[in-house]
Amino acid sequence: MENVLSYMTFVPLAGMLAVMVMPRDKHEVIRWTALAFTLVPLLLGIWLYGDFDGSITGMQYVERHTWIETYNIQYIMGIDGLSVTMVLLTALLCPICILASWNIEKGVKGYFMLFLLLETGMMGVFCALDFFLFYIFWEVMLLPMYFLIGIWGGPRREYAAIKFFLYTLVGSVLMLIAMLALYFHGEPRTFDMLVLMERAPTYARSFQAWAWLALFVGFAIKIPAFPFHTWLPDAHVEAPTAISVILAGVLLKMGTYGILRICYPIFPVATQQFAFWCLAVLGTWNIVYGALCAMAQQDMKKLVAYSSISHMGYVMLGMATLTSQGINGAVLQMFNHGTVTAMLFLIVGVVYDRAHHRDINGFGGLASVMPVYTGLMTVAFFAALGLPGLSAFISEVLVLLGAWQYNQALTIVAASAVVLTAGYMLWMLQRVWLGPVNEKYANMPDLSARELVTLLPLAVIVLVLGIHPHAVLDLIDPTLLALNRTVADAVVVSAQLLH
Amino acid sequence: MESAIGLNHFLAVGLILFCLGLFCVLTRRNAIGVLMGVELILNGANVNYVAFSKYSAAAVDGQVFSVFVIMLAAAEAAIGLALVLAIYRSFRAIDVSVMRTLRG
Amino acid sequence: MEGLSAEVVVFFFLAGVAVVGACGVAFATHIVYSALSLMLSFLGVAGLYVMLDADFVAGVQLLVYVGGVVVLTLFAVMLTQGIRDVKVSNRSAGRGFGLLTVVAVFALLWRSFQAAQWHRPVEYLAAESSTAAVGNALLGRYVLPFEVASLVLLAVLVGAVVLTRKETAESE
Amino acid sequence: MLETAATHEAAAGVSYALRWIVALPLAGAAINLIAGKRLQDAAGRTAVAVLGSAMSIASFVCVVAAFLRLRSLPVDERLLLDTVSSWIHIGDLDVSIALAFDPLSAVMCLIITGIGSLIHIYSYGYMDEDPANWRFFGMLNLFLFCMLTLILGDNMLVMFVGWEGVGLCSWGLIGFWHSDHTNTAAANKAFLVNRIGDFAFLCGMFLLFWSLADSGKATLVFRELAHAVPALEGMTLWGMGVATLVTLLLFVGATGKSAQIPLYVWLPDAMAGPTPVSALIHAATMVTAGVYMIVRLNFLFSMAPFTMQVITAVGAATAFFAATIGLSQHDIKKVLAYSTVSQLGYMFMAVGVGAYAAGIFHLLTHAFFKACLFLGAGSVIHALHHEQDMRRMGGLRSYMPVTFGTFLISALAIAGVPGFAGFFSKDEILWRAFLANPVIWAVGLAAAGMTAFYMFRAVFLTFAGECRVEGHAREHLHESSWTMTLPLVVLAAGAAGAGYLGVPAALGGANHFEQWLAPVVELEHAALSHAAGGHDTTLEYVLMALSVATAGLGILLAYLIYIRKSLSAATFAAIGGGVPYRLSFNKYFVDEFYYGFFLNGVLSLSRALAWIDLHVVDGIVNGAARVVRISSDFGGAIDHYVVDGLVNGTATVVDRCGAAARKLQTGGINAYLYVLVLAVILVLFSRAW
Repeated sequence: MENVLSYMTFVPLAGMLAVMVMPRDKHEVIRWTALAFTLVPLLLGIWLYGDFDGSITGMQYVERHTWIETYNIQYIMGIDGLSVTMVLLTALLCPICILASWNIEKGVKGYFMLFLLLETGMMGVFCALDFFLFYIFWEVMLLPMYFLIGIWGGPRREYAAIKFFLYTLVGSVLMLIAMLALYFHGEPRTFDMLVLMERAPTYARSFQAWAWLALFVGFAIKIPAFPFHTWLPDAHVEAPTAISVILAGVLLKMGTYGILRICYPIFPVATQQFAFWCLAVLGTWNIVYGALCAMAQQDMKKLVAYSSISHMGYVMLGMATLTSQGINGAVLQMFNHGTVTAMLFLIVGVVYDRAHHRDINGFGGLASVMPVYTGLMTVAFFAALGLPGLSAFISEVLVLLGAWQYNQALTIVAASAVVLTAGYMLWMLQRVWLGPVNEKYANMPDLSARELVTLLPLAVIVLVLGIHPHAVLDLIDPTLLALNRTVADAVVVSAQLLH
Repeated sequence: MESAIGLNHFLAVGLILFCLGLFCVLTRRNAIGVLMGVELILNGANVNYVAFSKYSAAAVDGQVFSVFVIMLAAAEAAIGLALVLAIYRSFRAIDVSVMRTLRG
Repeated sequence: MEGLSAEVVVFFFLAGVAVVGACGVAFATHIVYSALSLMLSFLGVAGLYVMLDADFVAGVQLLVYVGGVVVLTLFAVMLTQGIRDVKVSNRSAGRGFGLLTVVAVFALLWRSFQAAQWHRPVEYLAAESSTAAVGNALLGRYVLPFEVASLVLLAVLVGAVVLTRKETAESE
Repeated sequence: MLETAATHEAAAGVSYALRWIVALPLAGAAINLIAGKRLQDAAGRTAVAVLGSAMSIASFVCVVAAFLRLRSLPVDERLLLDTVSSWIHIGDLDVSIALAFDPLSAVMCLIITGIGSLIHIYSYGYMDEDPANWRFFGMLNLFLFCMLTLILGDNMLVMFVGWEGVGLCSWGLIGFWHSDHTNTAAANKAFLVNRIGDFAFLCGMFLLFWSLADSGKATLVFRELAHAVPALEGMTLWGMGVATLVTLLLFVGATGKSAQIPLYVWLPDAMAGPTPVSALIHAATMVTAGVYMIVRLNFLFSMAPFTMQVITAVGAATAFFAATIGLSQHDIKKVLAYSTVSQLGYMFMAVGVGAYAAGIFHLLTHAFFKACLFLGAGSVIHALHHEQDMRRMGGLRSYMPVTFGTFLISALAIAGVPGFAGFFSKDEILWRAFLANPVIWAVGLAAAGMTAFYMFRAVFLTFAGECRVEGHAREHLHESSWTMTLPLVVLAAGAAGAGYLGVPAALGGANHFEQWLAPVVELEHAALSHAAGGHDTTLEYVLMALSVATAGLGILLAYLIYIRKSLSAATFAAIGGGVPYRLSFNKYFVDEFYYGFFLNGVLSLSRALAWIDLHVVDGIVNGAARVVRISSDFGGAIDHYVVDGLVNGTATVVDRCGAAARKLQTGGINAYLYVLVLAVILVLFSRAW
């Protein structure tokens, strides 16, 4: 199983080819095929979870092949504690999203083909260790996303898709520039991230600063950090449910993942230089701003989208602290947010499927109508507002704990969001699920078995990780500690080099 | 021993086959006839290949190529004839002078 | 003449068969005759291959051409117009101009190969079967083209099926 | 080194399977919340009620067993421990899911599971008409689980799990009848106000943790904290002592949970929940969590005299103001709610002056009599078909004798009539308050007087006089079923007798209660006892007499107004132009102020930001897009007329040529082939010759 990462990445691609040769009107066959091909990475992921050695700080399952010899571009795949969580998250969410897409009726074949391609792109981004390869996967993932929003989206889908595409493209261009700068900056030229990391101490301060900022903007768009976040609500509102889940569950993580994977080890000095303003302050602002904006929304999906912005702020704040609690909390939050927000979007999707609108004030009393649904919704909502005992609490508390050591004032501002988050979550819960039953929806059917299957595993994970967070923390802790140390030591090392 | 039959003899046969095939292609109005001409041309070329293979140091390369050519010829024949059938269906004719439109 | 060796006799016989067959293809008035002549020509060529120590190619020639292509052609002929329909069978046009062109090509090429200085092999290859060598070459140096060829054939297979299937789909 | 070794030895404790205490209610909750609906549909509501109650009672049995085990240990080693598993271990932070059982937790657990079990039984009768019994009993069980986790938690983070968990249950139970928005709004209010407290609590915890980490003793385990906190001495942050800051932040957390000024506003609204919930959560247990937390961390709070003064002041102020509001309310549950706030103020007053044991003692007695009062009120409300306004009650004594009797006993207890439980605990607090500061004592005394008045106002309005019940409810007036009266009787017995657990020395008692708690709070207790300068029993008697007199005065006043009618309530209401009455009746307009100022403020801010986000931030993006589009239009124009002009020119030429060449395109295949062959010939000839 040395090539497990390649299998996980390219099995969905094979699935895409398989779907491609199928007749377009055999919807059931296409759906089941797509599901089967996303289940393979999930099973591999489960195996990987058992096999992965969390105590090693280096890369595991490394595959290394020459790809384009002339430019010294290699095919390098490998994961460490940082990426393994993301790989697992992707592997987990994709089959769930396939199930959530079951009722797509328009262009079924194209939809599932694009979706499978998307999974390949996402997996690749998290596994690639060659910068060029990383970039390729990054772009591969962008394209299907554009079509998935632009074709299967809501009424303003084209606007949203183009906005998403252009925004991300700007980020990609900046990333490309930084990547090429890195490539031409050392001899022998290479895109190998591991080599680039080793060279980190040799990069001059100003070079680090510029490259860091270029990469940061590229990644910040993806997170999305204020003020680059406005594509997110539009994209979420227009995207079909499953795509929202992927968007919030996996794609947003690519931003923070990129910063931790590339900016931190390759530009440690710049990281220390900019961490406060670009990550900590901006992250805190994200938390509070996102929460306040969420409170004012009337559209359920928009509310959840802003809550994503708010929750991703914790990730930024956590990693800026460079404390072991903060950075562990940040990565754990990436995972937890992936599961919790996925649940939230699926939950919104359930009512949207039935009522065909998402106006918060247009419902009421669903709790009396759909008890099972309401039970799972409660788990998701309380997880999102950070109730202790559920997964998100652990990560938020770790982030805030780490942040306190870093900067008390910021922490207090950030922590105040626990009140705001509870506010908008409960307010939405009250307006949609509680209160007198809206006669229009008095006969809404409760969750179908398929919907239950999409929500239940996530709910179980949310509960289990709340009680046993080390199921994830054990994987990531050593890697992140090493990363912390790299950044912390970098200033000392570069100072020594200057003398 | 120097054989009475040399390379040029075989090349001559190949050339004749080629020219007859070419003639066929140029003059036939029947699509199947055109295809048969093409087969002849390919045969002529094949004779050359195999002959060169025998009379050169390049060992069996020529033979291998001829195998590939035969393979392609077969493929071409299959597709070509299938096309002819398809065309016949829409035009009720296989006269190449009748097929003058690119739309079916 | 130092006497017609068996080799010469055989060569000219085989060459004659091939050329006569080819002439039949080119000049026959009925397309079925053309097809049958084609088979004759192929048989002659196959014999020439044997003379050239290319047993394998000869075998392939027999199997594919004689057994496959010609039969296919005959089928096509029958399917398209029926074997008894002689009227529109094998019309040719512009024979004179065609002949002129062909003669020009013939002259040109004849001149070329006569004038050419062929590199003679240092040692004349022993007349032994080269099938093993071809096999090695196909699965050795030429393995990639060989595999690609199989893909092409697959595509042809599928393509032919698609082209033919459409008929039934439409007519029903 | 020796010292740390000794610390560890002292903290070792006895291993004991405490997990069952929390696991049983959790199991009950899990079953009822997941499968309860089917269970109820299949086997009737009795099944779910029995399941819930059984789990609660089983938990109580476990607590009693643990209590007995604890008692069998020598005084200094009274600690049971159960480490369930590790939880979070990152860097300095090492937190386990661990439970600890010491004398303080023992008292709390006995209250929670004991009263909790009674209330489970009571609920069976009270909720007889509700279709969602499964949800009710599931939530009650879940609440027990969370509350026990809060109490048993061996470290602050586990405690915080319970701390917020009870908030969740409180939310779910206040909004139990969720089809009415008044209830859900009250639930949300409770959760949000609690969250504000939790926010401060979290910050306090962080500050404590990192301050200790600076001194190399990072821990959140209570037992270890006791030995670690002296390191905080002399540390400052933002010009304040770290100990002071930590305790202040934690105290803000406590005000949220225990409904003290300024975060008390949620508790009266929380009465929207079913009455058993009000009795269990909003009177006997959850709201006392703040007091418990402070007593649990008494070693820390004792380091911060300023915080202690703040706590005392807030406690006294809350006790007083809540009592004044209680004077004028018509809703029987609102009266009890403000009474709860007021009594919680007493408890804070106690812990504020360092009388931790007295605070817990009052917590205990209060749990009995307030639970009994609430359940009594619930019994009345149930009998009157959810009528809560005391103006439409009256004369129920003859219809509901058991309810009346138990209610009266509890009212006597809360009023501080000698012999009943409240007398001992309240007197202890007042005595200690007097030692600390006579002003605080005076405020407490006034509150005690008011308490006596409004409680007897409630008793007289509800049970005495003529019956003012209207409609068909009057015809069905009857005593409640035994499942409801049995808990009432048990609790009333507690309200009458619980005080004898802690009879002060001045009255010849041994104060068993204080001694029991001594291992937990001994440091401060010893110090204060000495500060009191021996036993000035005369002063104690005088104060006792005064407080009894005040209570008697309150009762007498209520009697005169509501039974004898020799005084008119209107007269009192008119005092000062009616301003005090209206202030009291409208709860000092605090809700309106909070609503208008904070809630509206945040909502306006959020709307403004959302507007900015949509129109400014996104506007810039769309504006940029428009600029690009306009410039591309401009470029497009150039393209069209200049660049494209050239291209079109070329195209025209090509087009003409094409038209000419078109004649060559006959469509005949032979023609093409001729061209092909001739071209080849041409090329070859040119090469050959």
